[in-house]
Amino acid sequence: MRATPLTSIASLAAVALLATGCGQGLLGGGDGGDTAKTNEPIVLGMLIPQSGSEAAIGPYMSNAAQLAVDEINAKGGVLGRKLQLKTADDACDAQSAAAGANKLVTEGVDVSVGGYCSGATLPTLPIFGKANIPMIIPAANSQELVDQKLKHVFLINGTGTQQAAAAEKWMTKQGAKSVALMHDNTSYSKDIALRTQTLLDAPGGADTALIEAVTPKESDYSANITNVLAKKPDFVYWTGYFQEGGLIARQLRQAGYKGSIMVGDGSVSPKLVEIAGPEAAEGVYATMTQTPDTLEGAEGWIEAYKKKFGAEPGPYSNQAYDAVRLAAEAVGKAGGTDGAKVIAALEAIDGFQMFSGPLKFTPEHTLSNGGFQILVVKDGKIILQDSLK
Amino acid sequence: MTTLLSVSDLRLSFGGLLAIDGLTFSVNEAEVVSVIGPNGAGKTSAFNCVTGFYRPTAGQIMLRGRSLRGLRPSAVAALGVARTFQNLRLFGELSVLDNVRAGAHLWLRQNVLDALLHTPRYRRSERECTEQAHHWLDFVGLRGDRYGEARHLPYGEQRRVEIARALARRPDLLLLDEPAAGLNHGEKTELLDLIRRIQALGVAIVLIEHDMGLVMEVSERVVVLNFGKEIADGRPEDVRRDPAVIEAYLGSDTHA
Amino acid sequence: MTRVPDTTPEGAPEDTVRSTAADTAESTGGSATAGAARAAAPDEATGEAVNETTNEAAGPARKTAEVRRRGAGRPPTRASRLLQNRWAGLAGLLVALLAPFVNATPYALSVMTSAAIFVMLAAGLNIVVGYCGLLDLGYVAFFAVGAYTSGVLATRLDLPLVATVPAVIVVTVVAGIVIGAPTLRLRSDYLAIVTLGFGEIIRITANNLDVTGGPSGIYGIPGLAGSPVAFYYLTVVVVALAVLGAARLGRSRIGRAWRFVREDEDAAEAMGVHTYRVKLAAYIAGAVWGGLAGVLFAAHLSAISPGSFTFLQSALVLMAVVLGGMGSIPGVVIGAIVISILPEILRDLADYRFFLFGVLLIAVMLLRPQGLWPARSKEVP
Amino acid sequence: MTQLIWNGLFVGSFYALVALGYSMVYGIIKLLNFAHGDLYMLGAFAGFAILGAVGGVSSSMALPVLLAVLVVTMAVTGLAGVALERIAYRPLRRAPRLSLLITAVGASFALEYGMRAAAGADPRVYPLRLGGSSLEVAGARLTVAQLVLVGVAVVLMIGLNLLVTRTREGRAMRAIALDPTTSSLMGIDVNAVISRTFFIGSALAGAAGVMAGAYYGKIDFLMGFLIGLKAFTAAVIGGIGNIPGTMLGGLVLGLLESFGTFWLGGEWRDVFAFGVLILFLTVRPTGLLGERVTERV
Repeated sequence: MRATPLTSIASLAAVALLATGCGQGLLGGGDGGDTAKTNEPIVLGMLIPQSGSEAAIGPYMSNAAQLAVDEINAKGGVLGRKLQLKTADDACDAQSAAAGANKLVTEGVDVSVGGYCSGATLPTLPIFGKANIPMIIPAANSQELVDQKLKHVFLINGTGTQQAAAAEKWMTKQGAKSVALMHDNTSYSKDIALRTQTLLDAPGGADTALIEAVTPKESDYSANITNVLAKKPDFVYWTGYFQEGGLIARQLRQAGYKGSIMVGDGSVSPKLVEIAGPEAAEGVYATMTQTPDTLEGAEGWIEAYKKKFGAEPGPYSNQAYDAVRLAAEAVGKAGGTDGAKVIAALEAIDGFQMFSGPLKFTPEHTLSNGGFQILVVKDGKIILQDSLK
Repeated sequence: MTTLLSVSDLRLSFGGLLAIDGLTFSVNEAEVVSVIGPNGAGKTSAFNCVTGFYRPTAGQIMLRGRSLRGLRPSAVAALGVARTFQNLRLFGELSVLDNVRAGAHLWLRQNVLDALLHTPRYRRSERECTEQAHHWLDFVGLRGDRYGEARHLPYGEQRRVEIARALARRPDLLLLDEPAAGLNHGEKTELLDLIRRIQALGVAIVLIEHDMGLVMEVSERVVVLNFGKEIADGRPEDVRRDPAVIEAYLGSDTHA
Repeated sequence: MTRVPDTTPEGAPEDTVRSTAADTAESTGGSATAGAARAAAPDEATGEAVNETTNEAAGPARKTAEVRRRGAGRPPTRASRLLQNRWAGLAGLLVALLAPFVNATPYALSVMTSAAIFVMLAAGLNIVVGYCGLLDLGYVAFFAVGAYTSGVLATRLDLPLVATVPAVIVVTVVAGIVIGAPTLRLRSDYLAIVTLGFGEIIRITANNLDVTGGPSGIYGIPGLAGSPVAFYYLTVVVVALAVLGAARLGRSRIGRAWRFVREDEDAAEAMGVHTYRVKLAAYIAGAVWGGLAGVLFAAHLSAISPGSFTFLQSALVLMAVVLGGMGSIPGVVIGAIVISILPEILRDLADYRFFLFGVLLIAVMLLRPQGLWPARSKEVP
Repeated sequence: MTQLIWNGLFVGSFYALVALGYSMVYGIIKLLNFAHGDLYMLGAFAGFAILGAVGGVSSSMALPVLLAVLVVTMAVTGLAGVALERIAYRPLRRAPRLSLLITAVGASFALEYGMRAAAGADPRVYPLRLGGSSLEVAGARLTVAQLVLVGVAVVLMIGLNLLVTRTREGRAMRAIALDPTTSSLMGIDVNAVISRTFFIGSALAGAAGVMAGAYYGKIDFLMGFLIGLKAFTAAVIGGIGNIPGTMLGGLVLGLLESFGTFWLGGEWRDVFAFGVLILFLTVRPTGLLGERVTERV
């Protein structure tokens, strides 16, 4: 009887150890180095939320990345080698992310093309860094990611500053006087809101009436909306995601709000229109990098995506797609998967065509041009309103 | 004979209901005093007042000249009062020994660092604690398994453990709440002997008991309560003859 | 405090007194083997001094007392003594120390380090829930307080992480008092919700304040050891000491007092246990354990954010304690390992990962309702 | 001001509906049913599936159709609750109380991620929505849909209260809550009563799920988690196990959130709500309507 628990520890430990492979102990051969992998596929690793509160986002990104991988492989791959995508769940949680990143490192990933939640992406930076793996981060874009000036970290999402600038420009152009900023208290969303506030509070133009934080994943935002409406704004800018964005747009209209509504790039999804309902969504503006819808020559992309996955692409689908393409480009230019060479190739890239426009990294490794435009919901479709050129 | 415990004009009310209405009695060192009365007379409430579980509405409770009113039960215990409960309150899922070790809580000399580092002092005090526990279990004559869980002992044995636990506290005053309830004849005889042996240790005992035979046998004095009021206080043979007591209580009791 | 009697009360039957004295004499002298066994394994079950082998030499009076003492109890077998917690503990430690020789990939090390930290959390919560019976649904608050305290101090003041440990201990003790003092008088259900509330308050506050880095948290926290392997070993040693410490507390005066409170607060009070202080002590001990685990966590991940300190985390730690067996140190360690490693083992199932995790939890509990390795109150004489 | 109160009451009535199941289950078997919020989620998805099966409905028929869906969904989630109790809770009734917590969390994971596997991680949108016109009452803007939903919630709660206080069934439930052993000695079929309690509690959660789906429109597999937490909180505020207290607790929590948002802003709302709750419980440790438990010494 007493032996049962003992055996259970032993077997559990054994399972835990064996589950991750053998011959990789301290006395074993180590990770084998980078020798002669010329015929093996180039492995791209992608950390995305597949469980937890942000689980809805993961598939948008992994699907689009897979689409890019398949397209490139169909054209013969890179340097004669195929691409292979490995995803890992970060659950938008630091600890899961660290485990996931280490798993990808262990599995021999050559370039990381994931990263969605800033809080979960931060702890993965040193993990990939130590393994000399370049990171092309498609979605997470908080300033902290580049503050450490790590050589291997590249952001290809527009930054909060760029998005805020676009938002401010459009609101001023629309003659807004009093703006309510709503965010969901995550780093991404709060960052855009605060940066927009800074721009608005500069002399002239519109002013910030209030900043209102909501709790994500709830259904009823009437209390927040009451706060917003009490300040009688003529422009409401929501910087969070579409789940809440749709509800907020709907509940704003239900509460009798007549002014303009604008949403950030995390809210640009057909689901936004669905959740808000066609009437409430009509006329909602969005700040967004160029999307397949608005980019010439990319009409086929959405079709291809839909055909493959039976669903519309969502937030960060295009960035994830671009991250894979960019990784392939850089590996091709570098002539191999050596980390330092790929990083150098990424830094040297100039004019690579992405959804957000031609790419050139700033010294900080962010986009030199966010390429933000203004979209609008018209007849239930999200279309280009103003390219802000 | 010096007075150990003196309770004067104790009153306790729950809402509007007077549970104790002016109770006065005292207990001398090493004396056995019984508190008797019909069910609901306020006996256990009085115990709870003395031991700090209830806050009396009025009155004084002094132990060796020190007021016990307003003290929490553990503070009362620290002053040398131990008790048992009417419905056994053993730590059922702990071993019998651990139950009795609880009595050692107040005098055990060890601190957290001793425990973390297993200092000689820790070992010594643990050893002493265990020896004391065995000693008191021997003293109350426990026959059952003392290493197993307390709840697995037969009822009578659990009663003994509870008394051993209280004794391990090394009290000056021991309050026993119906210790004979549910015991068979033989066990009652042993209890009688046990009470006498406890008294011989110099411990004063206050006993709540329905078994008049036991009460008359061991008590030096008897206090009678009825409806929260004290109706008699005196030597057993005097109380037995008190007309008020006979009417209120003994008159209806076949033991009398 | 008038007097705390300290001598064997007079008038006790003579033979009992004598036998007690004999016990003392023999067990202090002890047989060589018994003494050695005690010295070799300091974390033995109860600090039990009465050793059965020493009784052989006793006179007839002692013999009868011994028979009476043992009573209906089954004499312990050699096997059951061999499998006492200390051996299991050593075996577990050995497995933990040898594991990197089997697999030292970054992934395995990361998972095992996380598991070890989780073990420490569970050992801390076990003090509160397992020993003292206080249902705490916000335990992760202390974890967060520890992680943030060390993280903020280390990054803002450029301190090495070790130097923040005293501050972490002070802050978590204060947090334990602040959270515990007003709430420990509450009944268990209310205590549960209040602790849950405090857990949420701490997380939201960390999310809203600037000093804690807001929603993205703190990054660039220095590590405690150079390589992941070194850090893993450091973690294992610290966690092993923490587990041993929790076990020793559990077997001491205060540990027994915790269990008395858990079993019956009134009876404990009547025995002179100041239940409120004892509960607060459990709370503070749990807080310190959680806080120190937080330091390891911060060092392990180098970046912390409010997302790591959600209610779900509290629930998971609680699950580790209950799954293993409340109040049982080996149980809690196993429970923590299962809860932290199982999702990693199931990682490749992707979409079905947490579904299966849930189903397995139910299945395990149905098979072993008392926990994987329940606490036992039966003492080994 | 009236708007704040109305907002709080409306949200609070959802909390109350979900909290009732929590409270009943807790009252009767002392189980923190972590999976309860997921029954709310299950209800929302069941309603979604039924509406999808029914096909297009004209908006004039929306209300009667939704009511019919509500009733069917209540039956479905009620049965799911019964099944949950049978599989995950009943076998453990004699185990330590917290063992049930494990199976409850396990069931919660299984329901959430089972639904994720079945319906995907993407949020779904109800095909039929309660929109409707809004009207001004005493300075507060409210919609007809809101009034209807609050009406339904009130009817359900009154019905439940009548059931518990006036019927044999209710007496049996209260008896088991007080003392299951004695109740079974008195001839009460404890298992059957517990099953029915789960049925009723789960059905109410399912009803709340459908109502949330029809009103807010968006449903997803994790939607039950937060509301489960809040329902638990509401149940405790009200005095857990106490039905009118629980209803009151839900409304109070809704009001606390509404006013907390107004006074301190959305980011401090939960801090405010929990802070008030903690202060309140330290002053009145038995909840709003909970009985003062006299010490039994």
